[in-house]
Amino acid sequence: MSSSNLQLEAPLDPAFKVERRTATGRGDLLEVSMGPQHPSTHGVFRMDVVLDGERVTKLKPVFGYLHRNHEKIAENTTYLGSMPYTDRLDYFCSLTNNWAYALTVEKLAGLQPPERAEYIRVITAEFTRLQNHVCLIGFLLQDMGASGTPLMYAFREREAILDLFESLTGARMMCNYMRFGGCRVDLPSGWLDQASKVVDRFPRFLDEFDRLISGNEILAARTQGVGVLPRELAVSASVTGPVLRASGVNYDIRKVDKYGIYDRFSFRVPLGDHGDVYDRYMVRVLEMHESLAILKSALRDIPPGPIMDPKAKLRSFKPKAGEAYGRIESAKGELGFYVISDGSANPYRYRVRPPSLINLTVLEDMCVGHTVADAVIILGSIDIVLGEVDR
Amino acid sequence: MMPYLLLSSLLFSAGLAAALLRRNAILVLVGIELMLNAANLNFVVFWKFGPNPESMAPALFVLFSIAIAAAEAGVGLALILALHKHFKSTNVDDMNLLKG
Amino acid sequence: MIEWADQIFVLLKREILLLVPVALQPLASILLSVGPIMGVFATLFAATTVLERKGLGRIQNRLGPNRVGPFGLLQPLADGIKAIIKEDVVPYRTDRVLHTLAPILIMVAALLAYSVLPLGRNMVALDLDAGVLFFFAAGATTELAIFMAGWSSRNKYALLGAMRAIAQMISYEIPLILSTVGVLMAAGTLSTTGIVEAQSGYSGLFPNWYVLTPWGFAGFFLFLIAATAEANRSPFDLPEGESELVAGYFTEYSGFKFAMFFFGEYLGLFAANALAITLFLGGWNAPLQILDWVPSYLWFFAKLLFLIGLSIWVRGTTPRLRADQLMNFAWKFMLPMSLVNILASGLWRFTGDGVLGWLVCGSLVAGSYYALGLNLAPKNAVTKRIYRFAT
Amino acid sequence: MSFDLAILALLIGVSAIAAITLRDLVHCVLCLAVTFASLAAVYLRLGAEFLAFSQVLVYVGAVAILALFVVLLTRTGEPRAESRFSPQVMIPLAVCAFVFTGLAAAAWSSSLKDSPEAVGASMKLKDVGRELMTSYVLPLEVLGLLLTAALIGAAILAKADDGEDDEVTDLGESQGQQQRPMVATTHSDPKHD
Amino acid sequence: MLGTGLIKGMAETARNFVGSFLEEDRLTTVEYPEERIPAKEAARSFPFLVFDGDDAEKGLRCVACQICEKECPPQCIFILKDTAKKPDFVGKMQFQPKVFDIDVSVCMSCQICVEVCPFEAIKMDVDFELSRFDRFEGLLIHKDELSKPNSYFRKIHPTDAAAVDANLAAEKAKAEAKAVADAAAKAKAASAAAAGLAAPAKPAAAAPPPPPTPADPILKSASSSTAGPGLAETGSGKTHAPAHGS
Repeated sequence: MSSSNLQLEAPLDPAFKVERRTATGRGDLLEVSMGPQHPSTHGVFRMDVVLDGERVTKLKPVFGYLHRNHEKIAENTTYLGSMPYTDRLDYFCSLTNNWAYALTVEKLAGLQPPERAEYIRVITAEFTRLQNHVCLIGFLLQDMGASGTPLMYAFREREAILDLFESLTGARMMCNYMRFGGCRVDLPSGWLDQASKVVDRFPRFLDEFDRLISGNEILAARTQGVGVLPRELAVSASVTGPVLRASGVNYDIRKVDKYGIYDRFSFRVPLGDHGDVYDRYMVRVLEMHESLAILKSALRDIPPGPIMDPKAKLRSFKPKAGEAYGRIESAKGELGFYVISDGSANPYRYRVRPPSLINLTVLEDMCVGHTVADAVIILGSIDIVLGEVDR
Repeated sequence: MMPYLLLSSLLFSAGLAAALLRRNAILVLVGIELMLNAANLNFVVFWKFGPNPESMAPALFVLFSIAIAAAEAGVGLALILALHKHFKSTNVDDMNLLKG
Repeated sequence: MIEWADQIFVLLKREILLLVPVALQPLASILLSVGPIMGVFATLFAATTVLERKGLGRIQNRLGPNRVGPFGLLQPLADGIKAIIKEDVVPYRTDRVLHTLAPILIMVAALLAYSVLPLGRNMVALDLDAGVLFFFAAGATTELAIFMAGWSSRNKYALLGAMRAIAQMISYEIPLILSTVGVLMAAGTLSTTGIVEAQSGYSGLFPNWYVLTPWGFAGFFLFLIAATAEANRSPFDLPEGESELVAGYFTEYSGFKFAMFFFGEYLGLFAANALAITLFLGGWNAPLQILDWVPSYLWFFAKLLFLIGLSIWVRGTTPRLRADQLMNFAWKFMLPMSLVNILASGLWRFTGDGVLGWLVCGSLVAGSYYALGLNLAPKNAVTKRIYRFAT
Repeated sequence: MSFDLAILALLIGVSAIAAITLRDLVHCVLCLAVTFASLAAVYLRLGAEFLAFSQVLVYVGAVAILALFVVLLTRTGEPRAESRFSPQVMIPLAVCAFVFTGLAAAAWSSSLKDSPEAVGASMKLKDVGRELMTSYVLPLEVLGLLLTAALIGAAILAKADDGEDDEVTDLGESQGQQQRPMVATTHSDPKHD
Repeated sequence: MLGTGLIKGMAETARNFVGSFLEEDRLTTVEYPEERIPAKEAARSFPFLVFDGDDAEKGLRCVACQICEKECPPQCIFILKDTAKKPDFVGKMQFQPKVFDIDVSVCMSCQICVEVCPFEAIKMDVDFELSRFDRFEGLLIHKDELSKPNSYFRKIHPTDAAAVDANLAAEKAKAEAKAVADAAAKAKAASAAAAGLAAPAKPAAAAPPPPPTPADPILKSASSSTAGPGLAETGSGKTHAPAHGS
């Protein structure tokens, strides 16, 4: 990734130094270990926080409780065998994980998915983004203590999308759908109509959510100016995804790499100017609107045809020796896979670039100086999934 | 009225004992509060058993006393906090410097 | 007949008392007052838990509990049995005496308040000259109970929760008491029955309730907000905010003690709502003169259910405030607002309840509401944010 | 002396003694709250309703809570062992005993000793209010002023050190300071010291 | 003004409260044990083994080739080959599994075994209610429990099953045709060769063993009852036409 990919409005300040807010060292400090069993750490994640009263003076993220050795397992199974494991990285977005991995291996093996498969990939990926953002917003508001209402509305919409996934791939979350050189099965009959119906109905939910919460004074008070991530820090910590864009950096891999067929769709990339929790929330809401636009045109334009590259084969798949890095814009940021092949049936080296983990590295910088309650929503606004952080 | 007066004497002496014996500033304050309460009790008792129970003056005295005690406790505890910040202790024996 | 239906419980008590030997009559009288109060409000508590869960469920587009009994109506019974038979886990280092005393004290304090609440015409357990003051004095002791619970648990979350709870309760006690001052001035008494009687009668179509005056209207909402904060209900539920502090001061409680906390909390809520009814909503009085024939206690409970429903509705809608915002709201909005309200109620006395009174007091209250809202605004109100889009 | 008064007196005596002798400061303050509440009950018994409720509201609801807060905020590790029965202690104790006997003797010799209880007398709230607003209006105003002053003073005192050791320290440097164990919650186990 | 957002939000929750009684699509909850969402056709839970006919032992399509065992990412399949062979649906002698275990506590329902199986022998079930009292032995599912008839497969995945049946039928037809041709060629060769010398070898090598006859009626009935008429046509037509050739 060259830095020219980043589209900044103004050049980064070379003299920028990460300035850590510090709290006063006065009074008794309280060390609280939040997690691994804590209602709002989104899984088995631990934050060792040092509190001065309610203010966070120090925060140490501790992860690894969900480490499942994904990368080493992948090096010891066939290429196809790690496809279902990628489902379990970010278990909200199994389809985009599939895509990122398939993209990498296709690069390695020189496969080209047919056009229909590319369309299916875009459609499923955008649906995945929708349901991920919907859930994230629900969780974020749940962390703010909204006693479940936004979360339940979010899950109501997610249900419709998961139904689509189930009728296409057979599973609601662990889809295991994409294959090197295409997709596993073709769309069942009537699927496109059903999908269009979901897309048409979705704005109703967005409006409802907007009325319910976007104008809420408490939400504004809780999120505006909280957990500001400066642009320079975001870039130098290689934060990606909505978190980066909320800080005002125009960097969306769908635009930068134009992988798949994203260059055929016209969509906009929302950017925030403040980089606080509210911006991260709003950028996601606006991204959902853009995703809907992509979905609409993709569902309209999808051509008939085969869904697998005829060169692709399932069994005894051995790409020629070489290396490849494939990346996509997943709902959480840049999801990359780096695979080295030595010509055998197993990858020689396999590595995931998980957006959740890398976005999590700036957690302390965002949290210090804020209260515990803020730390919880800042963590929520980063959008982490522990399956991906710990791998 | 004798039991009441004995009770208030007991309260007063207990408060005095706390103020004199305990070395913790908070407990000294607790003792002072006890003594104040003993005085309040006396006011009420003398109003009830005194020659003119129709007068509201004792009640008002007690009322004022309660209010002032609240103020006193607030300021006293704030003082203790400030001292604790400085001396890192609430033991009155440690506060042996005139200069802060 | 109407008279008889209205006074049936009073007459019943008198009849039963006559059967008891004279020496035991005071004791029997106490029992006959306390027993029904505890029974009725325990039942109301049970009903409210179902109502709340079903109401919240419907607000969230869920069904709510519907497994135990018809429509899930026996759910509280199941919950109660579960709470009783559950193991009472007491952490090793707790201060056992205080740990056990705290839930009892919280219940006692909540129940004490009921002794001065008039549940119907002539239906008050203890008609004190300073009834309102008694109510607040009883309420003040819950703070002690909460402190005992939080401190004796030896748990950092519990301690933080207790500290938050106490700070919150002390801060909101001031507007809570000040918002009643207008009513006390207008009624000229602190006796709860006296206040209700001052609101009986009708002027034209409308009843003489204090809520139907500008200062009473503002006072009613100030009281409700402060009472919500006192009862630690959403959006002021941060002492037990589960996303931050697990369960706040009752983190280390389980089984029956936990149920007692729960019970005590709801009793506090009912008591505060009942006082709001007494002070502002005309107590047992019927809203329309032609509905006067309905027994008074039915009106009281109808109003109580209405307020409970309101608090469930609010709970289903709002996120939670942060601790410092909560304090800001108390000191920068609630306190000045209630002071202005006292002034308005004083002016009302001189301007009378004609057009002039409405104009003067109404504009005073509305103006200060607007101004104080603006005062909170620079930090808290939604600043209309513009989002840029990159294409 | 009736039965209920005996119970109240016992409660007040025991809790007052406990409040000044217990080791754990939190227990002391909680016992103090019990004393205050029982005193309120005594006021109630004497027909001073208003005073009783004010007592509970102010002492139990505010002063005791405030004291508890301060206890928590000023905890610095294990409470130091106080030698309670050294010879040095005997002098203050004697002073207290002397004061008690003096007070008791004074009460005993009072001319009002056998005066009857004014049965009907009770503090009507209306009368209290009228007195407050007429003959005692000046003290009331002064009291208001005093309370305001106390409020401001307490706030300033509690924040007093702010300007001085409020140095903005980098987190890396201040680590040594921060590794101080959390003291507000570490509880000294009474059994072990 | 302060509070407008809150009031808007409360109006929204009130709308949802009322809407949950009036609008069907708001309530997504399904009261599970009594009310079930019909399984989607593509739905999958855990693998099972398909057998033709009504004899699980005889009709089992699995030939113990162990590809699925090798490809299974979490390695939850355990296969032990039987030494004896048995004829498969085209009549070729094949191995069969002596032991075929799937540990469903390990299985992650990825469907890779289904995809790699060249014999259409393993398919995904839709039954998800697998709770057992023993979580180790109980969740290790053995061959007899795993084997389910083709009719069941048709019931749960009709489209898939139709395609599979068509495939198999085509393959079988091809095999039959080949066998007939082979037999003819063999006969010709045999008649051309000396009559007495090769006589004992002939029946074993040339004559294909009879196909699993009991399968046919079941196949017919299942296909005509559960699947649509088109399916029945393809199923019965293609499966049976050459079946009795020998």
